[in-house]
Amino acid sequence: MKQNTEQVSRMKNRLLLNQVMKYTFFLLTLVALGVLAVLIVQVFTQGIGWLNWSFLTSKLSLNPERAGILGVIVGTVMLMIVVGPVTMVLGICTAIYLEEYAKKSRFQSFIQTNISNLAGVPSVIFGLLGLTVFSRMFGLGSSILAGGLTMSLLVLPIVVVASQEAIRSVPQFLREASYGMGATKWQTIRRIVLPAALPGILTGMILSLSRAIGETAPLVVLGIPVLIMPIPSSIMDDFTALPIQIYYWTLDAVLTPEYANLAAATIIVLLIVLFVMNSAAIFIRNKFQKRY
Amino acid sequence: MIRISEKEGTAVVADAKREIVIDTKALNLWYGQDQALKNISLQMSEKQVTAIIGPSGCGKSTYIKTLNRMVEMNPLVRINGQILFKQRDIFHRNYSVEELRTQVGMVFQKPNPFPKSIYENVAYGPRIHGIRKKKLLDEIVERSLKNAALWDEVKDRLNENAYGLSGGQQQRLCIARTLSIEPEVILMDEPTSALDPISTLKIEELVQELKKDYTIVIVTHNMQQAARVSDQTAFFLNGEVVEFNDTVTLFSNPNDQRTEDYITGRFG
Amino acid sequence: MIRISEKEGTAVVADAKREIVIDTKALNLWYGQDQALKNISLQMSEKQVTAIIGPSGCGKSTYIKTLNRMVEMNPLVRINGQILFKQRDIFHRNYSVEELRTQVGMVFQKPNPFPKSIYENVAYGPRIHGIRKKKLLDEIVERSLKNAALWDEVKDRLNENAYGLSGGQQQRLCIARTLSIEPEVILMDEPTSALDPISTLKIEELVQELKKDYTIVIVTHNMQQAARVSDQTAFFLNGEVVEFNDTVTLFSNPNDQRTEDYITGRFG
Amino acid sequence: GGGNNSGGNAGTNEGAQNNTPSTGNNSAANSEEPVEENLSGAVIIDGSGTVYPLMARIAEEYMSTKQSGVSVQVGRAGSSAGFKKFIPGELDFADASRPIKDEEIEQLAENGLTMDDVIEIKLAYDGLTMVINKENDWATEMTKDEIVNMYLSGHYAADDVVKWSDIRPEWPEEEIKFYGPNENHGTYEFFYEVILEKQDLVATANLQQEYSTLVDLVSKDKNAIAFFGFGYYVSNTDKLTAVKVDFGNGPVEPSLETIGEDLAYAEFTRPVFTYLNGQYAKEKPQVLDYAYYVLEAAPQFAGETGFAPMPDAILAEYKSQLDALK
Amino acid sequence: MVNNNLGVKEQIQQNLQKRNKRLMEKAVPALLFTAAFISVLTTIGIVLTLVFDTMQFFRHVPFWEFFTSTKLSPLSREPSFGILPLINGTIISSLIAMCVAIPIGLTSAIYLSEYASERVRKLVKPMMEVLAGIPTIVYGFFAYSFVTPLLAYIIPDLGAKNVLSPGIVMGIMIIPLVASLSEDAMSSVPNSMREGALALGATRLEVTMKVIIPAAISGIIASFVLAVSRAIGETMIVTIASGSSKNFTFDITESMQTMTAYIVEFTSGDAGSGTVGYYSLYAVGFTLFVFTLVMNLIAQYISRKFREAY
Ligand SMILES: Nc1ncnc2c1ncn2[C@@H]1O[C@H](COP(=O)(O)OP(=O)(O)OP(=O)(O)O)[C@@H](O)[C@H]1O
Ligand SMILES: Nc1ncnc2c1ncn2[C@@H]1O[C@H](COP(=O)(O)OP(=O)(O)OP(=O)(O)O)[C@@H](O)[C@H]1O
Ligand SMILES: [Mg+2]
Ligand SMILES: [Mg+2]
Ligand SMILES: O=P([O-])([O-])[O-]
Repeated sequence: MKQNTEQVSRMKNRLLLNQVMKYTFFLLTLVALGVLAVLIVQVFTQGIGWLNWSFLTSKLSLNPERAGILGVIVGTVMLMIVVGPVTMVLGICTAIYLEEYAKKSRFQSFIQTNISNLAGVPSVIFGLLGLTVFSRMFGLGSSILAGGLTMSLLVLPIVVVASQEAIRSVPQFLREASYGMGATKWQTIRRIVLPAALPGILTGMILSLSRAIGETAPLVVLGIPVLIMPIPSSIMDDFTALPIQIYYWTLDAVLTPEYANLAAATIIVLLIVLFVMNSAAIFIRNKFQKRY
Repeated sequence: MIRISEKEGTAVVADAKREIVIDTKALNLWYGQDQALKNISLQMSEKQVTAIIGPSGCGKSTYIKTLNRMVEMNPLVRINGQILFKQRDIFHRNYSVEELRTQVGMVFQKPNPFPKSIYENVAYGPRIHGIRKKKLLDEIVERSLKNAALWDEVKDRLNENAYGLSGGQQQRLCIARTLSIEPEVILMDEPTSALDPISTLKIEELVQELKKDYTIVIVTHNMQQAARVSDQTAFFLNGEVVEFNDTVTLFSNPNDQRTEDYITGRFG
Repeated sequence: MIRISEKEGTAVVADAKREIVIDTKALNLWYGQDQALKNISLQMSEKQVTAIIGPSGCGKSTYIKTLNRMVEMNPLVRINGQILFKQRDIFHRNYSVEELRTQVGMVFQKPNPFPKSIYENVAYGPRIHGIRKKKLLDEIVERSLKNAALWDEVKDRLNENAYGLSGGQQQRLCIARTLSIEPEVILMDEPTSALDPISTLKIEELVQELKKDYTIVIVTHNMQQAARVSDQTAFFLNGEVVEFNDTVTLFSNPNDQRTEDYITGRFG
Repeated sequence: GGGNNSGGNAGTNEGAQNNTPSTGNNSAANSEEPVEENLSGAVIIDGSGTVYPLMARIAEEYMSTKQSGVSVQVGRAGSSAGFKKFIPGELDFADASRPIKDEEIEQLAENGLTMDDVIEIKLAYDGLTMVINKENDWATEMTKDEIVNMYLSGHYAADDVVKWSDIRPEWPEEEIKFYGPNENHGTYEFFYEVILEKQDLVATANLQQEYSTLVDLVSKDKNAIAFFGFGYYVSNTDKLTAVKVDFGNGPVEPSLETIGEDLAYAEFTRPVFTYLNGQYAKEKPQVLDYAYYVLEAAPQFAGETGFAPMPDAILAEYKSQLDALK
Repeated sequence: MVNNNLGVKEQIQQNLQKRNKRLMEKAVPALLFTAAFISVLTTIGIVLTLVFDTMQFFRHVPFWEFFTSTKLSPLSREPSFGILPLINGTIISSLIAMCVAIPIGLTSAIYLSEYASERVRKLVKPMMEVLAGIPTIVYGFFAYSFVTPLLAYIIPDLGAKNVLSPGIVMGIMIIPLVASLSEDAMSSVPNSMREGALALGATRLEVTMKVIIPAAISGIIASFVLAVSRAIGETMIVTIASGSSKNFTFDITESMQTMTAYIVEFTSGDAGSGTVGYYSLYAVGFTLFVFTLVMNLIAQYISRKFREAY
C-alpha cells in the first residue's frame, strides 16, 4: 500500500495494540494458573500440619485430635474395586461393539448420542438414580456396592469414549493383515485390536477412576452416614470415602474449627492420589503413543 | 544358507500341464454404482508367478483382493461371476472366508507387521488356527523366517518389536507370516513399491524362490519387475483384462495396441 | 470490460534500466540443522515477472516465503544474508513484518479465501489498514475484483460466501484480495497447481495483465507456464540457484547442464 | 445421612451368635452381663440435630471401647424427619428434641408397631438458647415476652419486617434477621408450639436444615438472631452471644447450672429423647447392647456436649424396661 | 526348500472345521450388544426414576404453581412448592460463573492457540488439565474457607453464605473446559487462513479477531453452552458455599439455593418417606435434567454445524 504518514502512525498503533493484547491474553491465562497455585498453597498450609502417620492409620473420630482416615481410605479403595472392573467391562465392551460391530448403523448413532448426553447429565442426578434403583429397589442401601454401581454408570461415558478413540486409532492395515491370515473377526479384535488399543483404553480407565474418586454428590444423595468407625470389609458394608469425608468435615467446621484442617489434610491425600493417577495416565499415553 | 544360488530364466512359457489353481470366470465387481472390474476371466496355474500390471486405478488391487475376498470388507462392494479355487467356488456359502484366506495368503503394499515381537508376528497365524505347542511354534517360526530369507538377520532378536526392522525386513517378515500357515497361493499387492532398490531386489529373488512351492499372484507398477519375476502377465485397463499371456510373449510381442502403448511407457 | 485483448510476446530481454525492487544477497536459510537455501543471490526488477522453477524440495517455496518473511512463522527457521526491498533491509528491526507484507502481497498454492462473503474477503485488507468508509471500500472491492478479472462473474453475489465459488474463482478472489491493498510486489507460489486447465489459463492471462502495475514473482512446477508468463527465470536445485537469466535465453540456451537436463524433463 | 435401610442389619444376627470370648475392655461399665460377646452389624440412628452431638459422642465411645465390630450410624435429619424414617422401620433409634406426637403414634400403629414396642428414653435436658452476633451489644438481655413478640407474625409489622427499634426504641433502627432450624426439627416445633403457643412465626424468618449453617450465618451478621439447643451455643461461645432471658425474676443466662426442670431457665428447658424400636432390640443383639450403653453413657457425656443430665432414678427405670425385652 | 512336514496344514484344516469358533463369532456380538445397551438402560433408568416420582408430585402440586410460584417452603405446615427461587439461584450462580469462565477461558484459548510458542503451550496445557481434574468438593472447600472470607474482606455486607463466592469458584473450575474446547475450535481453523491474513499485513490480533474467531465462532459458542450446562449441574460448590436460603432474590451477596443444592439438602434431611417434599426432589431433579439436556443438545447441534464448515 502506498505509504503516507497517516499509514505509518496507524501501523505503529496497530503494532502497539497487538503487543498490549498479547500480554493481556497472557496475563489472563496466568490468572487461571495463579488460582490453581493459591488453591494448592492454601490447602497445603492448612492441612499439612495434620497429615501424619497416625492420621492415615487411625479410625474416624469426633475428636479432631484422634480422628484418622484409615476407614475412609479403605472405603475409597473398595469403592474403586467395584467401579474399576464394572466400568472396564461395560466400557470396553460398549466401545468394541460401537467401533467394530455397529459401525455406521443407526443403532450406533443412537447409542453414541445417548452416551454423549449421558456424559452431560449432572452427577447429582446419577445420585438420584442410584438412590432409587440400587439403594431402594435392589435394597443395597448405602453400601459400597450401591455406591460403586452408581459411580460406574457415572463414569461409563468417559471410558467408552476413550476406548472408542483408542480402537479407532488402530490402523486398518493391522486388521487387514489379521483377516488376511484367516483370522475371524473376534480373533482379530481380541489379539490385534485390543492389545494395540490397550494404552489408550488404560488411560481412559485411569481418568475415569480419578473422576470417580473425587465425585461427592452421588454419594451424598445415597446417604452416606456422617460417622462410620468400623473399617469396611465387604462390598455390602456401609462405607465412607475421601470426598464425602471432606464434605462432612467442611460442613461441621463451623462447630469444630479443627475439622477444616482435617478436611484440608484429607484433600491433600486426595490430590496426591489424583496426581499419581494422572501422572500414570500421562506416562502411559506418552510411552505407547504412535508406534506404527 | 545360501538359497538364491543361480538366477533362473524367468520367462517360462505357460505350462498347459500344470493344474489350474485359481480360475476366474466372468467376474464383475461394483463399488456402489461404479464398476471396478468388468468381465474378468483369468486362470492361474500351480507354482507359477502371475503378474498383474496396468495404470493406476485400473482395478489391480480390487481384483487381487477379490481372490481372498478381502474386498468384501467394503460394504459397498457387489460381485457377480465366479472364482474357483482348486475347483471350489470361493463365494459358496459353505466355504468360509477364514478357510479361504488360510489357503490364499496375502502380502500388502505397505509392510504391515503387528506391533508385537518378531516371533509373535510369525506365530500369530498358527496360534489363531489352534496350534499351541511351543515346540511346534518354534519350528514353524524358524522355518517360515528361513523361507522368507530373514532368519539370519533376526535369529538373535526374535523377541524384539517388529517395528525395529527396516522396511525391507518388515516386508519379508510379512511374507514369513504368510508362509507360517502354509497357504497354497500368495497374493502380493505391489509388495516392493514402498521399498528401496536393494530391498526390492531381495524380495524379487525371494519370489523366485517361493514359486517352487507356492502359486503367486503379484501386482506391480513396475514393468521391469513384472518381466523379471513372472511367468504370465495380465494387463488390466479400466477394469478389463486387455491381454493375458506368458510374460515373454506379452512384453516382446503384445497383441493389443494398448498393451504396447503401456509397456513402452506411452501412458500410465 | 475485456482487459486481455491481445497477447503480448512474453519473452522480454531483462531490462537493465528498470529499477531493482527485490535484491537478495547471499541468503542462507536453515530449518533446524537442514540448510534449505544456500547462498542465494537474485535481483527482481520493477514490473517484471520472475519465474522460479526447480524440482520438488529444491527450496522454491522457502525462498518465496522468505521474501515476505512468512517463512519465519516456523520457529525452527534461521536466516542469514540480506534481502533489500526497495533498498530497505527487510530483516531490519525497524521494518515490521506487517509493513513489509502490505507492500509484498502473496497468493498461495491452494486458494485460501476467508470463510466470509466475497465482499468481506476483499474488504478485509483495507479494513485492517484503517479504511472504514463504506463508499471507499465499495470502490476498492470493485476495482480489485475487476483487476483480478472476477468482477463480472461475482458482481451480483458479493454477499455470498466465498466458499461457493469454484477453485479458479477462489484463486482469483485471493488475487483480488491481495490487490486490494495495492502492494508493490505479488508473490505467487504455484498459484495454478490446484486448478483445472481453463482456470489456469485465466490466471496466466491475469498475470500478464498485472505485470503492467506490479512486480511479480511466481513459483511453478510447470515449465511451459514459466516460459509463457515470465520475463526472467531462476532455476533452483537443492537450495541453490543454478541459473538465472531472462526466460527466453534460459529455455532456449541454458548455460548449465543441470538446467538443460531439467527443462528437457530428464529429472524432477 | 438418610436413606439407610435397616434391611442390611437383619442378616447380621447370625454373626452375633458366635460366642467368641471377649477382647473388649470393660471400661467404667458395671454391666450385669458377665461375658461380653463380640457383636457386629449396624445400629441405625437418625433424628434430632440437637441430640446429635451427644448421641454421636456416645456412639463413638461405644465403637472405640466396647464393640468395634458394630457400626453405629448417627444422622441428624431433625426430630420430625427422624420420626418419618422411624415409623416405617428404617431406624433402630429415633432421636428427638420433642416428644412423639399422637399423629405419629397413629402412623406407627398403621405400620404395625404400638407404643408398647417403642421405648421412650429421656436422655438429658436441653436449654433452648437465643443467640446473637458478637457485635450485637444491645440485645444481650431480653424479656421472654420480647422474644415471643419479635418472632410473632404480624405483631410489629404487617410485612414482618421488624426493626430492633420496634422492640426497644433505644435499639438500632435496623432490620432484624430472624433465623432458626426448619420444620424438620423438633427445636422448631418446641419453639412454635411451646414458646409461641402455636401462633405463626414471622414470614421473614430464614429456616435452615443444618445447625452449622445457622451458627455460620449468625456469627457473620450483626442483626441476626436465632434459636437452637444450648449445645450448639457452648461449642461456639467465641462466635456467638447467648441472650440472657428475663422470665420475671431478672435475666438468666443459659448454662448447665440454670438448665433443668426446677431451675431458673426452666421455662426454656426441655427434655431430649431417643426412641428405641423394641422389636429390633429383640431381634438384633447389637441394638439392645447399644441401648444399655446409651443409658450408662448419657449422663457421663451430657455435660461436655451441653446438656444437663437426667436423674439416675429415671435412667434406672429405663434399664428395667430394657431387661424386660430379653 | 522342501516343506518339512510338521503337519501344520492338517492341524489348521482340522481346526477350521471346529464349530465352537463359529459359535463364538455369533455369541460375542450378542454379549457386546448387551453391554452397549446398558448405557441406554441407564438413560431409561434416569428418565423413569425422575418421571415416576415427578408424576406423583404433580398429583399434589399443580403444574402451574410449581413453575410460576416464587415461594418455596417445602416443610411448612402449609407447604408451597415454587421452583422459581431454585431456578433463580441456579441461573444467577451460573451467570456469575460464566462472567469468570468466559473471559479467562477464551483469552487463554486465544493465547494458547494464536500466540503461545510450542514450549509455553506444552507447559500451560497440562496445568489446565490439572485444574480440570480437581474434584469439585475441593473447590467447594476452597470457596468456603478461602474465597468467601476474602470476599467478605472486600465486601463487608457479604453474607456468610452467598452466591457470589461459589459462582466465582465455579467459574474458575470451568475455565479449563472453555479454554480447551475453544482452543480446539480455533486451532482447527486451517492454517491457510492465518497465512492469508498475515500475508495482507495483518497483525496477530487482527488475524485472531477478524478471521480466526469468526471462523471458529460456533465451536466457541458450543464451548460456552457446555460450560453453562456444567455450571447448572454443579453441586458441591454451591451446596457448601451458597447455603440453602429459598428466598427469591437477585442480591448476589445473599444466600441462594440451586436446584442441585436442593436435592442434596433434601436427601440429607428428609428423604425417608413418600411425602410431597420427597417427591419434590424428583420434580426438581427432572427440571434440572431437562435444563442440562437441552443445553447439551444445543451444544452438540452447534458444534456439528461447525464441523461442516470446512
Ligand atoms: N473403497 C472404494 N470405494 C469406491 N471406489 C473404489 C474403492 N476402492 C477403489 N475404488 C475404485 O475402483 C477402481 C479400481 O481401484 P483399485 O484400487 O483396484 O486400482 P489399482 O489398479 O489398484 O490402482 P493403484 O495402482 O493406484 O493401486 C478405481 O476407479 C477406484 O476409484
Ligand atoms: N517446515 C519445515 N521444516 C523442516 N524442513 C522443511 C520445512 N519446510 C520445508 N522444509 C525442507 O526444506 C526444503 C525445501 O522445501 P520447499 O518447500 O521450499 O521446497 P519446494 O521447492 O517448494 O518443493 P515443492 O515443489 O514440493 O513445493 C525441503 O528439503 C524440505 O524438506
Ligand atoms: Mg492398488
Ligand atoms: Mg513448494
Ligand atoms: O434437630 P432437632 O433437635 O431440632 O429436631
